[in-house]
Amino acid sequence: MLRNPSIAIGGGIVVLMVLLALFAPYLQTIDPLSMNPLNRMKDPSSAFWFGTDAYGRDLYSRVLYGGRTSLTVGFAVAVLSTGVGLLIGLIAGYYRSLDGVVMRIMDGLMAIPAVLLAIALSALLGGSVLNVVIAIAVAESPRVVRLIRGIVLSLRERQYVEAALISGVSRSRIIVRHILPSTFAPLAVQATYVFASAMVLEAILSFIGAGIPPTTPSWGNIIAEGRQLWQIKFFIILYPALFLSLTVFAINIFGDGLRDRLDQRGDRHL
Amino acid sequence: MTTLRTAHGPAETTPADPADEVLSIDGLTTSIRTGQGDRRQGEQRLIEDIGFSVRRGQTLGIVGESGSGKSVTALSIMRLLPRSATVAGRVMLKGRNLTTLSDRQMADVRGDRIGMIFQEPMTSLNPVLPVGLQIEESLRRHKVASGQAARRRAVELLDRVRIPNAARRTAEYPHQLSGGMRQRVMIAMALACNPELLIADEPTTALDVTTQAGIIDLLKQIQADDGTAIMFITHDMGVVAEVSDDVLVMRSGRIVEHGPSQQIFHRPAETYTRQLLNSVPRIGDMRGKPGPAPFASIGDDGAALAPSPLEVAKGPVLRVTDLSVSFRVRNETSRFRRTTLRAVRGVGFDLRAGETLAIVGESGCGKSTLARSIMGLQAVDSGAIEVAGRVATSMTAAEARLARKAIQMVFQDPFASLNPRLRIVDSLTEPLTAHGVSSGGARATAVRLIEEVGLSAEMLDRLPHQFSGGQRQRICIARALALEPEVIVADEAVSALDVSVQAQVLNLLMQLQARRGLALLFISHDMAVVERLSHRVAVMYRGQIVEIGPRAAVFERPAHAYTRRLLSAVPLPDPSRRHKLSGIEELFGTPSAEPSTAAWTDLGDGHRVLAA
Amino acid sequence: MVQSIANRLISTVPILFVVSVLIFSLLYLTPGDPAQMIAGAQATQDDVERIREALGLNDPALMRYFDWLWDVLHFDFGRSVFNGRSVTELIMQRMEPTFSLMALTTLFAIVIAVPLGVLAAWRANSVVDRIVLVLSIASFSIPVFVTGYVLAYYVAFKTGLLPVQGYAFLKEGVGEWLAHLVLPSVSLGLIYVALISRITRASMLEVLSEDYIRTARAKGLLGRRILFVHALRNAANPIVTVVGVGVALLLGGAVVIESVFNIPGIGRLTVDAILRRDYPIIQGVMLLFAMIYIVVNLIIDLLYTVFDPRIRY
Amino acid sequence: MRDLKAVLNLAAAACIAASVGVASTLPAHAATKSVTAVLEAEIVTLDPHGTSAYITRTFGYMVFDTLFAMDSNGAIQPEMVDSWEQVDDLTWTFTLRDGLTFHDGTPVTATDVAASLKRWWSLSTMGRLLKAAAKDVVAKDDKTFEIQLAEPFPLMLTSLGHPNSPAPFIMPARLTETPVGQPLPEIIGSGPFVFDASRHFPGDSMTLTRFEDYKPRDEPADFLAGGKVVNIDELKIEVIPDSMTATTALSAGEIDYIQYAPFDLLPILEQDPNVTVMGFQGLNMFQGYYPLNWRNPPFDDPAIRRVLWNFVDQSSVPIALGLSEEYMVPGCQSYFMCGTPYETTAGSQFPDEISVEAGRKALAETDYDGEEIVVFQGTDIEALRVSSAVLYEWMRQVGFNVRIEAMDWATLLSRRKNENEWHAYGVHALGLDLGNPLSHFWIARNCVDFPGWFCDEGITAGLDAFKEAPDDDGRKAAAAQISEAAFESVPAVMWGQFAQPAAYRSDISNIIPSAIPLFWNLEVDR
Repeated sequence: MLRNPSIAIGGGIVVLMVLLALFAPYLQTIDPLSMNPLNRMKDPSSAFWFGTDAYGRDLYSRVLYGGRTSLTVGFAVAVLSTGVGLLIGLIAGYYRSLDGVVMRIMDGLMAIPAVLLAIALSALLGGSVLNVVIAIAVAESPRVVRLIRGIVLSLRERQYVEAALISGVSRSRIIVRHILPSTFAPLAVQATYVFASAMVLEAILSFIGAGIPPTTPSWGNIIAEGRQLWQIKFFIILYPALFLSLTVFAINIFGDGLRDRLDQRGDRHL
Repeated sequence: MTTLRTAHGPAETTPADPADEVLSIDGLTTSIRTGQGDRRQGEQRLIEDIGFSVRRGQTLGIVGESGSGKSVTALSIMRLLPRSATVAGRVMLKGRNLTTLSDRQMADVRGDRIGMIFQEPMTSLNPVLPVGLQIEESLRRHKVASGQAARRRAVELLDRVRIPNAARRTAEYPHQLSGGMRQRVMIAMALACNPELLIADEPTTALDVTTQAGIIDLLKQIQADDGTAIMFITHDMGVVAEVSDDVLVMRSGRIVEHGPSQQIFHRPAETYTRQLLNSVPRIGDMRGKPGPAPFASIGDDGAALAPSPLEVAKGPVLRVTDLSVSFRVRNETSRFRRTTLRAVRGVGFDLRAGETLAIVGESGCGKSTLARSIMGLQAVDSGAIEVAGRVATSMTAAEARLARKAIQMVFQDPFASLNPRLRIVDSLTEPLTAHGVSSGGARATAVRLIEEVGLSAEMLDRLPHQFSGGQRQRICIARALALEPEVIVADEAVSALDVSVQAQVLNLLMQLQARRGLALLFISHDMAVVERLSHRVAVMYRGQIVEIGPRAAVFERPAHAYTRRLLSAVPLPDPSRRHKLSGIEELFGTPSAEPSTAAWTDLGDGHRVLAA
Repeated sequence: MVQSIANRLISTVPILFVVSVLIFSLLYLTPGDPAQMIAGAQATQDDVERIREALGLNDPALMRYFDWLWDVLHFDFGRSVFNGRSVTELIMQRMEPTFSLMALTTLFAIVIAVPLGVLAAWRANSVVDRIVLVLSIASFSIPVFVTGYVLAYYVAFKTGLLPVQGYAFLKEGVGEWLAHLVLPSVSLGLIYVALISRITRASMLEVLSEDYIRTARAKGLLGRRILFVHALRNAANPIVTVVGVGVALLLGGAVVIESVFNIPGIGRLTVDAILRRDYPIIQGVMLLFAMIYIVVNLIIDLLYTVFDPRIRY
Repeated sequence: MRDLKAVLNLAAAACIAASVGVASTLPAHAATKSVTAVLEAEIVTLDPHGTSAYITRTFGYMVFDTLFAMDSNGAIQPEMVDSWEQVDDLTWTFTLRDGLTFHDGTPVTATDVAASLKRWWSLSTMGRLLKAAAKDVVAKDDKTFEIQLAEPFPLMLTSLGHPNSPAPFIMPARLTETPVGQPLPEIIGSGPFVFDASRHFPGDSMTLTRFEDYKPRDEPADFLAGGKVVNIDELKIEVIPDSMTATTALSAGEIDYIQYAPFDLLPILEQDPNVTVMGFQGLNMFQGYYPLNWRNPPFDDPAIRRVLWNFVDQSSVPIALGLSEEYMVPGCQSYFMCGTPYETTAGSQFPDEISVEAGRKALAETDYDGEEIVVFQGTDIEALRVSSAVLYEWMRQVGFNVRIEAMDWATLLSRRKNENEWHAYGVHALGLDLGNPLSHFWIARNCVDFPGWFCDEGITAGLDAFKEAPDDDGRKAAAAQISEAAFESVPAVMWGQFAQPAAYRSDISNIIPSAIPLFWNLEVDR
C-alpha cells in the first residue's frame, strides 16, 4: 500500500499534521490564546517563530492548535457525513418504499449549495466547533447518500446477491454480508474528499463570519482574521494558508491514491 | 518462403507463389511489462515465436481457448497493443517489415493495407458518430476519396455488405442498427480502402447463430470477389471448420499445430488438438442415443458414467403454467417514456425428477427472464409456478423462502456469482446457516459438497479470485446443491467457459443429476450442447415456446420453421461437412411474433409445436 | 420532448416544497429576530415588541408558513422586512451579476480544463499528467478568497490593468463588463478547473480503453482526431454532469467571490439576508437556488442528448 | 434536438464575439460631478424614525432635515426653524423658514412637523423625554406650530436638535401613518439630497442626487448646522462589505470616500498622496463599553462587577484594533468621554495600576465562587470581535471561569434578551450619544427594561437632576453625580476612547469633519 507514491506522500503529510496537532501542547512556545496588544503583528523571530497576529498572539502556537481544530472539523465531518450517509443510503437503496421520500429530501438539501447551506446553518445555530461540524456535515451528507444508494442499487443486481437471496438468506443479512463490505472502499475514498472539503469549507465559513470563533483557533479563522492585514504582513495568512492548503492537498492525493488502489477496475486496462 | 517451424506444417496444397504472399510472420514474440505503481515490476510473455504466412485469397483460421494469445497475435501485427508491450520478430506485409515502421507510417498502413474487424460490433463502433461518417473518415484519412466521393463510396460499401437502404443508413447511429448490421458496418469500414489483409478477431462470437451464418457468408463472398487474405480468429471450432483453408491452433502463446483444415480436423497430430476436438459437441452426434451422454477422454473427468435412463414415474417437481412476464422498460433509448416489454408470454411446461429440460433460443427470446421468474427474482404478471407441488407464486415471503430450498440456480458468469470478499467456505455454508444449520455442521457439508464437485477440501479457505472460471462454476454448483434441491436451474451455465472446461462442467452436471436424481432446467443458446445434455428440449422465440418435445424428436424432426433455421445455422466442426448455412439472409425488419391465432399441434410422444 | 420537459418541471414541485419546508423550519428554530435588527441595539424590549407585532412575527409559525406558501403560489414572494422592496425585484436586480459571473467562470473553466484533462489522459502517468494533477489539486486546496485577494492585489491593483472591484452591467458595455469579471471568474474558476480536468481525465481514460478507440486506431486515424472526435464526445457526459454539479459549487463560491470583488450578486444578497434574518429574502433566494439546481439538471439532461444520440426524450 | 444544437452554436458565437469586443476601457467619470462613498455599513432601514442604527441617521441627515441641529461646539442652532419663542414654562412656539419643500414638491407645513415629531418620539431616547413632558404638538398655521407641555422641559432645544439616533427628522404627514417597524412606502424628505428608489439597489448601491429646490441657510456650514450647500450632482453610496477591498478601491481611485478606513491600513493610506485621512476629536470619537448583566449571578453582586475596573485598561483594545495613539485618548476614565462638555472622572474606581495582577487581587477579595461567566462576541464588526476577545482573555487570566460565545450581531441582539444566557459583551458607540447622560446608551437605560437590567437609584437621581438643571453648570454637576453612582454600581465598563478615521481622495476638499459623514459643503476638483 505504501508503495503507491500518492498514498505514501499524502498519508505522510497527513500523519505529520496529525502529530503536530496531537502534540501541540508540547510543541507550542506561547499560549495560543494569550493576547498582548503591544506585540501585535510582529515579524517572525526567535521569540515568535511565525510572528504574531493582530492581537499579539503567537502565530506558531495558533497554527499548531489551529491544526487541532481544523483536522477535528475535517475528521468529524468525514465520520459524521459518511456515517449518516451510509445509513440513509443503505436504507434508501435497499428499501425501495422509502427511497422516494428519502431521495426527495436529499434532493431538497442538494438543491441548496453546500456553502450556503452551511452558512445558513452555522449563522443560525451560532458559531462553535460542534455547530460548524453539524452544518458542514448536513451539507455534505446528501452526496454520500447518493453515492451509497447508487452502489447498493448496483450491488442488489449482482449475481452473488441474487444467489444469496434465492438460497433463503434474509435481507438484513444480505445487507451486512454482501452489500455493506462493498461500500467501504468507495466510502473511504469519499471520506477523504469530504475531509478535505470540510476543512476548506470551514475556512470559507470563517471568511463569511459564520465560522468557529477565533478564541478556538482554526486554520480557517486564523486566515480569515488575518485577511485584512495580509498586504502589510503577509506571513499572517501565509502560514495558516500553507498548512491548510498542504493538508488539503495531501488528503486529496491520499484519496486519489486510495481510489486507485481500491478500484478493481484499474486492473482491467491491459 | 514458407518456413514453418512446427513439424506439422501445411501440406503443399497449393504451390507457394511468393508474389501471392500477403503476410509473413517470423519469430513474433510479444511481452508486456507488468506491475505499474506499487506492484512488482516484471515482464510477461504473451506470445512467443509465432510464425506463419497468409496468401492472397486464403483464409487462415487461428483457433485457441482464452489466453492462448490469438488476439494478441493480431494486435501485435497491427501494433495496437498498449505502450507497455514490446513486439519482437518480423511482420512482413508485402515485403515491408511492419515492426520497424515509425508510428506515423504504421498508422498509414492500418486501415489502408490491413483492415480489422472486432468481436463486439456494438462496442467497436463509435456510438456517438453516424455510421456513414465512420466509414468516410477512413477513406479521407487514407486519401482514397474525399468530399462527395467519400460519401458516395460509403454508401457503395454499405450496399456491398448487403445493408438495405444504404443511403439512408449512413446517417444512422450504431444503436439504431441490429447486431448483425453493425458487424456488416464494421466489415464495410475495414474494407473501405481495399486492404490486402483482413484480420477478423472473433467477428461472430457475440452474434446469434443465425446472424453469424450471414456474416460468414458475407466474408466468404468478399474474399471470392476481391481475393483478400483473411486472418480469422475464433474460439469456435465449428466456425473455423466452416471458413478456413489453413488452421493454426494456439495454446498459451505458442503455436501447437498448423496445417490445412482437413488435416487438423481429421488427422490432428497433437494431443491438445485432439482433446479440443473431443470437447466440442457436434450436432448429430447424439443421433440414435437414448439419453444424455458425457464427453469422452477430456482429462480427469474422462471417467464418465452413463446416466441412468429417465424415470418418468414421479409427478413433475416443477410445473410452470401459462406464465407471462413483462417489464416497464426505461432503457437507454428513452429515459422518461416507458414501454411495456412482454418478455415471456404464456409459457408452460413440466419438469420431472432426474430429467433435463433444455430451453434454447437466441438472445432476447426471454429464456433468462423465464429462469429468473421461476427463481422468484422477477415478478410475474400471470400464470403459476409450482415447485414440488406447492404454488410458489401465491406464497408469503416466508413460505417462498422454504420452497426455494427445493429449487436452486447456477448463473452464467462464474466471476460475478461469487462474492469476491467471501472465502469459498462462507459462500458454501451461507445457504445452510440461513436455514438454521449450525456452523460446524455447515462446514462438514461444505467439505462434502466441494469434494462432490471435484475440488478438494483445502480449497475451502481460499477466495474466489484464486480459482479459474471452471473451478468457480463448480463451486457455484456446489452452492446450489447445499440445500439438497430437487431442481437446478442452469442459466447459460457453461457459455462463458472454454470448450474443454465446458465439457468438464457439463459432465459434472450429468453425473450429479444421475447420482442425485436432480431435475435440471438447462437454459442455453448452444444447440450442440443442448443436444448433448437434454432429455427434452423447448425452443423459445420472442417470449413464447414455439416447439417442445423429446430431444431426438426436436433435433431430428424439427417441426417449427424457427427450430429448423436455428439448427441449420449451426456451423459444424468438420470442414468436410460445410454446407450452405441457413439464415444467411438475416431478417432485417422486426420479425413478427407468432400470430395470436397460433395453436399447439401435438406430433405425438410429447412433441408439440406452436403453429398458425 | 416538450412534453418531457414539462413533466420534468412538474416533477420538481416536490423538491421545491421540501426546500421551502426545510428553510422555514430552519428559520423558525433558530435565534435571531429581524425586529431587533430593525430597532437597533439601543431599543428597549417594548420597542422591539411593537415592531414584531407590526411585522406579523408574532403569528403562529404554521400560519406564517401557509400565508407565505399561499402567496408564493400566486407568484408573490413577499417583501424585504427591512426596505419593503419586493423579493422578486431584489432578486432580479442581482441576477445579471451572478449569472454573468457563473457563465464566464464556467466558460473559462471548460476552456482551460477540458484540454488539460484530455492532455493528461492522452499522456496518462507521464510527467505532464502529474503536473496537471498536482496543479489541479493545488488549486483545489487554496481557499477561494485567498486566491481572490492575491489576484486583485497583484494583477489589478499593482498593474492597474483591471478594476480592483465592482461590477459593470452589460448595458454599460461588454468591455467594461468583461474587465470587471475577469479576475472574479479566474479566482472562482480555478477550483472548477481542477474538478473538470480531473473528471475529463478520468472519463477520457475510460473512453480511451474502449473498443471503438481501438477501431479508430485500426483505421489508421491519428491522435488529434481520435482524441477530439472519437473520444471526447463519448467522454462528454460525465464532464457535463460535473459541470452541472459544479454550478452548485459555483453558487457557493460566488458568495465568497462576490464579497471579495464587491459584485452585487445573489450570493451576497443571501448572506446579508441570513445575517440580518430577512426571512422573505432567505426563503425566496433558497427557492431560486432550488430552481437553478433543477433547471441546470434539466439542461444537463438535454446536453446528454446532444452528445449522445442514444439518449432520447 | 437540432434546435438545441443551433442555440448552443449561437451561444458559442456570441461568447467569441463578446471576447473579441473587449476593450480595456476603464471607468471614466461622467460629466456629472459625482462622489462615490463607502459607508460603515449598508443603509438597510430607510425609515429615519424606525431605528437607532447610525447608518440610518447618516442617511436621514442627507435626505431629511431637522428643526434644530448641533454645531461643532455642541451648541444647538436652528435649521428648519426660522424663529421660536418660549411663551411660558409650558408653551413653546416655532416658526418654519420660508421656502422649505419636500422632494415631491409640496411645501413643508407645521402639520407635517407635528406629525413627524409624534412619530419620532416613541422610539427615540431624547424623544421619550419630550414625550413624557409634553401634552401635545399643535400646528397653528402652515408655518407655526406649538409644543404644549405638562411640565417644564429645559431640554427642549437639545431634544429637537440633538443627533442622538433616531433624530427628529421631518417627513410629510401622510408618511407618518406607517407604523414604526414597517418600511415606509416612499422616502420623501426635505433634505439636501433626493432619494430615488429606482436608483437604489439594496445591498449594492444607492444614488442620491442634489435637491435643486433646497434652500440652504445663509450661515456657513458648521457640523450639522448652518447652510447645507451641495456642490456635487450625485452621491453614490456603495456597499463594499470587505474593508480590504474598499481600501484597495480607494487607492485605485474607484471610490472616493470610506467612512471607516481599516485601522491597520491607516499607515498605508497616510502615505498615499492621493488619499487624505481624517481623524476625529471629542464627540466625534467613539467609546467602547462592556455592558454587564446585573440579573445573572455573579454579576448581581456589585463588588464582583467592580473588579473589572482593576484590569480593563483604556488602551489595550484600541491598540489591539490596530490604532496608533493619535487616533485614541489613552486612559480616558470618563463615562461621558474625554474632550467633551460633560467629561468627568468623579468617583473613578480605576486603581493607579490597572493590570491583570490587580484584577486577580481584587477578585480574591470578593465572594466570587467560580460561577461561569459568558462573554458574548459579535463577530461581524471588528471592534465587537476584538473587544470581546480581549475581555475574555483578561477575565481568563484574572481567574474568572469564563466562556466566550461567538455569534453574529443579529443573534447577539436577540440572545441578550435572555437574562440567564450572558454576562457581558463588547460594544462601542459614538461620542455624540455617549457625551450626554440623557442619550448615553447605558446610563440613560437605567431602570428600564433593557438587556443588562441595570437599575441604580443614584443614577436615576442624577439623571433627574440633569434634566431639571436650568443651566450647563447644573448639568455638569449632575453629570458628576451620575458618574460617581455609575462607578459604584457599574452598569457598564468602558474600554477606551478612539476615533474611526475616514479616508478620501485628496481631490476632495472642504469636507466637514464629522463622524456622521456629511456630503454637503465638500468640493471636488476634477
